[in-house]
Amino acid sequence: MLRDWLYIGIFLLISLFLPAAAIIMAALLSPRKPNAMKNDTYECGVETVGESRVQFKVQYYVYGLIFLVFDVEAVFLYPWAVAYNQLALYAVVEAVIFILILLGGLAYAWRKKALEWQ
Amino acid sequence: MIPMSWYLIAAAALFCIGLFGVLSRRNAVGILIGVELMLNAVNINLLTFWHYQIQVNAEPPFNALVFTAIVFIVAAAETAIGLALIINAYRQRSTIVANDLNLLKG
Amino acid sequence: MDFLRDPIAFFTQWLQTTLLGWGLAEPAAQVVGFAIGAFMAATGAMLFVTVLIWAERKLIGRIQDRYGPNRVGPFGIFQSIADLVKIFIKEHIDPVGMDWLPFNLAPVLSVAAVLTMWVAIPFAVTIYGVDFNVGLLYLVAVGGLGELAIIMAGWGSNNKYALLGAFRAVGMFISYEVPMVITLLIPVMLTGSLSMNEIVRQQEVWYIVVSPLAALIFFITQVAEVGRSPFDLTEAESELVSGFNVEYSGLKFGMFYVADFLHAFTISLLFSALFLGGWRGPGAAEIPILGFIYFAIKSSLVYFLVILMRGSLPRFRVDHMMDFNWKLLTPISLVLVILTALALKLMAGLSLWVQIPVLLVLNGLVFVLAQQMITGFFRRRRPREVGDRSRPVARYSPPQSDAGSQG
Amino acid sequence: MTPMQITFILIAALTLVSAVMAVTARRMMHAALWLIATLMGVAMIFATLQASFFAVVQVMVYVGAIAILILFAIMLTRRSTLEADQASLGRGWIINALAAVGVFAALVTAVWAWPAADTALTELSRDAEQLAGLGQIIADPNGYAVPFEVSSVLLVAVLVGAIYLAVERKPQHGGRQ
Repeated sequence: MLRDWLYIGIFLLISLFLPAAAIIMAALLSPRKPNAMKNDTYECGVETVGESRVQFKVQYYVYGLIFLVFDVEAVFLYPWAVAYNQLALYAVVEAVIFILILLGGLAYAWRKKALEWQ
Repeated sequence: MIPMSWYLIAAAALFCIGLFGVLSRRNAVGILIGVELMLNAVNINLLTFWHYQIQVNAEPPFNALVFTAIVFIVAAAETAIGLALIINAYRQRSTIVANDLNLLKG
Repeated sequence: MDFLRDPIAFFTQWLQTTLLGWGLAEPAAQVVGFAIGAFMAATGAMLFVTVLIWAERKLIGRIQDRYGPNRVGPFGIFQSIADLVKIFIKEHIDPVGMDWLPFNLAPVLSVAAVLTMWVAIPFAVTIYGVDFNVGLLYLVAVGGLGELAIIMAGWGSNNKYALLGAFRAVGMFISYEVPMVITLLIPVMLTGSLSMNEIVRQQEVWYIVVSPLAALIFFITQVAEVGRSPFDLTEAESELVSGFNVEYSGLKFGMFYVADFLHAFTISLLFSALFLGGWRGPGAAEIPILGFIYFAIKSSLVYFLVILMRGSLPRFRVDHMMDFNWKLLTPISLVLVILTALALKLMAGLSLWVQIPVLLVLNGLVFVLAQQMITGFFRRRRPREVGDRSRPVARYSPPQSDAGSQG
Repeated sequence: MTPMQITFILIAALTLVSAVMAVTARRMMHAALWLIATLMGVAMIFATLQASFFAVVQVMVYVGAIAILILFAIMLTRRSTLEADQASLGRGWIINALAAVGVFAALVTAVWAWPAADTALTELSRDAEQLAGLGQIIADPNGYAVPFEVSSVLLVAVLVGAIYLAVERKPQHGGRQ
């Protein structure tokens, strides 16, 4: 158990190290002649207009919200799915009710046109 | 191996950092971040005691796992509603500095 | 002979004995051995990308009636290596007002998020990184870290287009994660475990046969997770110039490229492990290297399909893409999980030859339902033409009167 | 000091330092990114406790969903965040810090006063986590079936409430006010 996590930690460190090392090496090898024109932010060839960190529409938040709710629900269905073969029918029916409540939430979001990209 | 007290102290420290954030942040999103930290500290404690329970009693205590799961669900709910409130308040008052949101103050 | 049957195990054995011979303690020798293996696997994976890029360019070239790369080496096979050298010595430009840490961490993280997935994929009966009891969820969770890299890139660049592209990309990725997480319940239900090795081991019948619709939904969501065409809105050149990575140059840009191609191949690995029986095949359990070859062939076929899709399908419009996910894939996958769970439980004692046809019929029913939903959707949404038919330029759909206005 | 303990100290240090940064960073975006680092650290702490399922769920739900949602919300409320940049902490922050330290001291004394807190946590067997058992108990009416059904209702209620709050309602009959 702990060994699995140790291995994953090692793998994570290596997979962080490799691209970082490659980038650092490339940065050492590559030329470096910055000038103001080159470093300016790209905006289709024209001068940058206004604040670049712009305001966003609320639709992103709504998708994120629905995603969060479904993700949390689905994650806690996984132990149920693992135990599936040992469960009786009523336990399966309970999970089905669980999913149906979720579908109700989706239907509400659909009716309120929250799923619409505006 | 690692003594249990280390986990408990780390969790306490995380909790207090979160508490500090909740008390002194001016930005409402910052306050929510503090709450998240506090909830995480609680989860560390729950899982530490779960581990301890397995070690002491042979049978696995599912209560701790279920409680952790419920903390996750509550955290998700709290974030979603909290941020929705913040967005709504921002739209109406165009500020999310907590002290300025004093409509209900007499 | 032993070496031919299972080169990895042979190599591990040899490494162990060598390390123990140097006077390392047993656990330390194992850890060092694993680290060396991991290092080689990760390097190999990153270099493998050059082959992937070449293969994809060649295939896309053929699809579009071109030759593809054909100058450097036979069949242009060294083209990617030439590109690699070129990108390696290009200048790194730091845009004005960038946020140093997120900007530089993003390319590293995006590669790492894909590479770390490889540790939990079983390549053959003895060739795997870690046999992990929550392997499947681990893969989903780590795959999600790529979104973080994208946000960091978009934020760090201090560029409107990068930020817009990043948020559009993340909005899409998180949306398509929902049906993916839901459909993955079906293989877990059939196996009764979250371990990838266990899932492969238990697939006496490939899960694509048991639940073809789940396989289809998983495939679509995975293609979306990679951001391949038809889901390549994140880098829509005409709208967002190139998405979250506009401001990157040199190898930092190259790393996003590597992550993209490696991810595309990793989803093929995942798909063939979860639905095509992984390394299973005649004789694979005894001779691991044979299993590895089966797995490679299956994954290459899936990867070929991904490229074929990229070459033949046009790009989704952003609202259609979201509608497709939230109004079709998500409800369909929920219904599919409900039906599969109930049907399997009701047929608990019966033999496989009864269960599979029934499941297939259920899958077919859900598929027909999905098709009805699509046709219904397009019937409601038919745009009304303005002006006469000889100039079908101006089309618009009236905002309110959706129903009944089929001009 | 065993290697295990050193690893734990490193992980805890990473977690706590990024937590401090998360509550003090001036820019909200930075605070959120530090929050993500903290959450990853907490996932690693779960891993050292051998709660694999929750370590993975932490990455999936907290980092993959909750943190992303916070980032979205920060982008949506950009202008106000810019104003709040000047002073991220309120006036009485020293008092608050003292209060937090006081609570911490109280908690630490409580931990130290408890003799069992010194128990060393050993490595568990591979199947100690028993996901299947967890799955059975959350579907068992005598176990936790009701809390889980209620939690599903709670989440749907959250969905409804948050959509009601967040979605912009079109002004009716010629606008508001």
